[in-house]
Amino acid sequence: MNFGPVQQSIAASLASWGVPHSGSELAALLILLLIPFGVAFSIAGVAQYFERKVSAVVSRRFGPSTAGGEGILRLVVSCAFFFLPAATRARLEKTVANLPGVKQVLFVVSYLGLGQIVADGLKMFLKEDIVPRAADRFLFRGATYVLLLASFVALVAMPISQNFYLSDFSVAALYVSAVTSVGVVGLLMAGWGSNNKYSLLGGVRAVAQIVSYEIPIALTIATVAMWSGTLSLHGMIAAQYHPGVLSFLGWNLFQSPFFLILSVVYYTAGLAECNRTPFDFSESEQELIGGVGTEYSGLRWGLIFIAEYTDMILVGGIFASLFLGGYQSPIGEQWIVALPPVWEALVHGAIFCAKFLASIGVMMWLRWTLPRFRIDQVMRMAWVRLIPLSLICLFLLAASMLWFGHDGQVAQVIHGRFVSSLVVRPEGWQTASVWGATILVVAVLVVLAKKYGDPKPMPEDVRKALVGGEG
Amino acid sequence: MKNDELFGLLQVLYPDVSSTVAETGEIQWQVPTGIFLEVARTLKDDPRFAFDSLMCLSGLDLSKYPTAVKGEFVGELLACVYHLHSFEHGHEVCVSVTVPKDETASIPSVEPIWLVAGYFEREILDLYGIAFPGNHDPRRLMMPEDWIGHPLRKDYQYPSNYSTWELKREGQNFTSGPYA
Amino acid sequence: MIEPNGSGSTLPGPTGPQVLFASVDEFLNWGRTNSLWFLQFATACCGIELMQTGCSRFDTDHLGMLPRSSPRAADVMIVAGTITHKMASRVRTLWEQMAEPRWVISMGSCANAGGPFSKYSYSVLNGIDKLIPVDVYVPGCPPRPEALIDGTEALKERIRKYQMFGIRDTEAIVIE
Amino acid sequence: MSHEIQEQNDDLITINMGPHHPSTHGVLRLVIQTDGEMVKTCKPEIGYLHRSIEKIGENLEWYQFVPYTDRVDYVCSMNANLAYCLGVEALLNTKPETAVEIPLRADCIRVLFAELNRISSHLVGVGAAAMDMGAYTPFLHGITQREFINDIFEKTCGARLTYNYICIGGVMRDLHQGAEAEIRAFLDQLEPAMHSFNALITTNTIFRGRYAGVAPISREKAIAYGMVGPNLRASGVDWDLRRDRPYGIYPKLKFAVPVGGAYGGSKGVLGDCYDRYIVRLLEIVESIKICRQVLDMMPPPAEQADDPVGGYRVDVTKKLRTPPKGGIYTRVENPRGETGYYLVSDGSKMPYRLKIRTGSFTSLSIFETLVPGLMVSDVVALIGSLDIVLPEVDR
Repeated sequence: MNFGPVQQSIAASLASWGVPHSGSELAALLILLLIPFGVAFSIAGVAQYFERKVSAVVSRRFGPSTAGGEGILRLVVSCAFFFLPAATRARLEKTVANLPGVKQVLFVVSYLGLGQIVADGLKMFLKEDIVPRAADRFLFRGATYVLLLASFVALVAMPISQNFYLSDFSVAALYVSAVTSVGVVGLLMAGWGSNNKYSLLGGVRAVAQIVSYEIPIALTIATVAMWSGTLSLHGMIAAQYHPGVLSFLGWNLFQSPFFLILSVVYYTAGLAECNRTPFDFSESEQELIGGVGTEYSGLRWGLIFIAEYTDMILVGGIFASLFLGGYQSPIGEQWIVALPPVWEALVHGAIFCAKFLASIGVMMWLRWTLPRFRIDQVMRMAWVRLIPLSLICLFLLAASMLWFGHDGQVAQVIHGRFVSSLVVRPEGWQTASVWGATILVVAVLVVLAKKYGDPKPMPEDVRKALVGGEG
Repeated sequence: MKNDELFGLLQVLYPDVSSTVAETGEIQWQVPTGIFLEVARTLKDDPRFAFDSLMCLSGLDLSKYPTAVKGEFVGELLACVYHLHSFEHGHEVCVSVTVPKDETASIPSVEPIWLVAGYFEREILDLYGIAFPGNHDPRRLMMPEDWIGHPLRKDYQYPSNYSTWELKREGQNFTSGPYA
Repeated sequence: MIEPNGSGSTLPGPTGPQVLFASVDEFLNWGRTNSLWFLQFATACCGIELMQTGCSRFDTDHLGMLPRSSPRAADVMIVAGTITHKMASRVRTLWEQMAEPRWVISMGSCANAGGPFSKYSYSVLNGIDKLIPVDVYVPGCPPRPEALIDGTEALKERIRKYQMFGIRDTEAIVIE
Repeated sequence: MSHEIQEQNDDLITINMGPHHPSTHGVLRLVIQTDGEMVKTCKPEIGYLHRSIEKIGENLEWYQFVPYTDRVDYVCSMNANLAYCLGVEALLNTKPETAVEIPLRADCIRVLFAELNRISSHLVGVGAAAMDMGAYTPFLHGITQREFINDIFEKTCGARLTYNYICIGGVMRDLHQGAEAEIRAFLDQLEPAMHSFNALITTNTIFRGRYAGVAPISREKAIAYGMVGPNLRASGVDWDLRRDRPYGIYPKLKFAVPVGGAYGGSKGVLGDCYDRYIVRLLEIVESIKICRQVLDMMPPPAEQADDPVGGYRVDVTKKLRTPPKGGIYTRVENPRGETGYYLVSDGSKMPYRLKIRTGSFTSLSIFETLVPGLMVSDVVALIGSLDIVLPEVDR
């Protein structure tokens, strides 16, 4: 079993500690599995807290800021000194809390409200798990497992770093989009299973939305695969390698203007994929009370949300690998590649996490400012705007690749990874002309839209009264 | 157009319409229920009146209302007071229809004429017990479906319990006002 | 009538406080008090005050209290506003749909005992304690946001003594 | 389960946007029959907050009823107080010996606080409309501005929501120290705040897409269904009681009346949800102008008078014991439209009949004909744009 050099090095170190050979490889794999799932699970929990902080900052108020570390401190003290009577344990806890170092840490943790993560999870864990009598028991319970399955199984294909990864399929990108569509079944099961009209409406809306937004995602992945020649995420990232200090110039985002448009298309479709505002129908509070999660209580409801946040991690990760050079650092790549495997894994992993956390942050920022679409506008947006746009970009990119000319299927080894890609050799003036043509066309479109776009614009005095100088 | 000129015009069309003036100077046109529907139709459609907006329709239980003579009441009567307003001419008028206070109390519904009347009439049906044949949805509006009695009548006795819970709190005497 | 063991759950529970689970209960209750999600059952004027308590100035979010609109995901039900006879059955069904350990805060004198409408009104229910067990009464018409947050503090005091398998204290707390 | 819909069509889902629903602004219940997303029939059920305020009115004396008017419309209770007090004063003024004369300063304070309360009421209405569309932040910014107004009212009247400040014959007590400066400071910072609010949500294409062209109400239908206030003006009817039936010191004030005009861009239709939303925002701008004019023309408090602003006047309570007999209908421009009081007095110290006609009640009557054909999310948009407050509907 070879799951990448890091797994081999862990297995080797385990073997040196006397673990039999076959066992050490399996153990290494388990350790390897724990890390991404542990990270994903905790990131989902932190994301819930982070979301409330972003909402608070946007609306000028304090987010959660009372829950702190005293709960955990109380548990540690009372479990460590369970033999002492309660009164002395309380006094002991107070003295520990007032120790010089601990006092400041506790204050900062409580001021930031970091205990909220633990408190929410704990409370949800202890709530009564209601399965309504009229609900379809199997569907109701199964929905959460299907949802979690869909998002966590797709984590396997995440290209975390060059040496440390769970798997490097040759069709990783296709695998991810295929597996996330299993989540749709989970939403429908939750919608239909809880025998509640609101969740049924929410479930059916979410299914219609996700199914129709998977097409732009698949088209974008196909375009990037065409450009970099492989469907494997590691291959795509390797194809974006660019020597020198300004290594971000190698990223797909800057390779061609059509990639710029496609990145916007992919990010919007990704928002719709994980039901985030302005497309959040599975949990639209105002219209359908709780959407799909109306009848769920306690941790089952929490699991649905963890599945949603893991979807956000997925969309962020794939977006980073397709357009932002995956785990490659923007400033110089050679010194990281030269590091020993474990250190390289850590640095690249950190860069990858930074990228998808940034994309999650933007998703949360959008959630608290934008209103929600109506379901028919969402459908029109998918079928009338995003899919044609991604098709046009695919076609134009293919045309520009043919025009650039390529020297056939070249087998390359980029930092130790076999990449067979269609290496495109555009001359300087060719890329400049493609960029220039696109910018020209877009400028013309903007001018036309401004002149003829809105036949009945809002009267000027009303606009001035409403928006004043800031308009 | 002054109120009495308007009343003159209406008098010409419908002779048995009368007008009373209260101490507060409010001029009320009394219209018998028989011809009320056509009067309402002309008030709305006739260009000289053009009352296109029904401002307010209120029920009134006249059984305890004192007449000019001291100490004696008008008698068991219910009334509906229509306040009409015309956007075109800008004048307002108050029309009232009186009905005996028993099960047969009913006034023809003016919902086809002023569409807002539907909800006003349902409220008066619920709180006063005047039926409005012609209303598109003659159900109780305010009270629960299985409520007994019409609460806004002067002689309404408060119920002591409703469905499962007992209404009076211990040590509280439930009065329904000085008139009950 | 099942013999109430106080914790509201039908588990056959012992009668005295549980020493064995004491320290675990303390930790679990810390979790519950810091993440008290309330079901916004807003009907009348107190509903607007409950909404203003949740907004930027008297921020309930910094106490960890999130407004929830589905009874399944709520811990405490804040009944804010007048409950009429027509509305009473909804209060009962929503309370029954909430997941166990649940609590009730009766906000405003209309919910406490009918408020200004208790004497001459024929349609107002005098107090929701005729329908559901109430834990905290917050007086005021409408009570100030600080009074409501004081009510939640009193409820937290009770939650800290909550034992999963022990006696549950159902005696009402009145905020002066 | 209460009365069901008569014809139980099997392929339609009957949804209860029931008494407890996050976006029905209180306890309105809509029994909707939908075919998937399209709504086929809608029957509003009200009465879940019917607190029998009119019966209580018949059992209280004239001046005792003022606190109940706060609870009729608690989002703008200052205007509700003003409507009732003007009604009773009009009743007293019908006969010379019971006429009531209100000091000019009290009249100015009344109009000032009524306009401030109109601003805070529209802030809630506009914010809740944006929140129903999923935009959570504008609502909080609106409520932050409303909190400033709550502070001003609290310093003068002592309460945040139900003020019981305007009484028959004037106002309870004079403004608190430094009130004028505080109100001017608030008005100065409100304009940029509203500009940023509108930049955030009003001109947002998603929000316009959700609101423009949805559920338009034509001019005739608005008048036939008795729509009043911003809902009527959004349909193009230029009718504002403050200008056309002036009361208080409104004749001395100069202000424009915003009227709907299909502001929703290409999809905009006259009288649609977006017009109602924009008319409310423009009314906030007008109210700011009115407040400034009133602050300029407010006379200084008369030192020697025992009660400068007409509170606790013994002569008024004496006159209220024997008011003239008969009925009177007075109308006042409330943020939610025209609030009419039909007061019938039988000469005793208690009103014989007290009918309250409110703006929300009639704007609900248009639901049954307007909603069929909309989508479920549009019904939520319609409720938000009509700015319905349930105790006004149920009284």
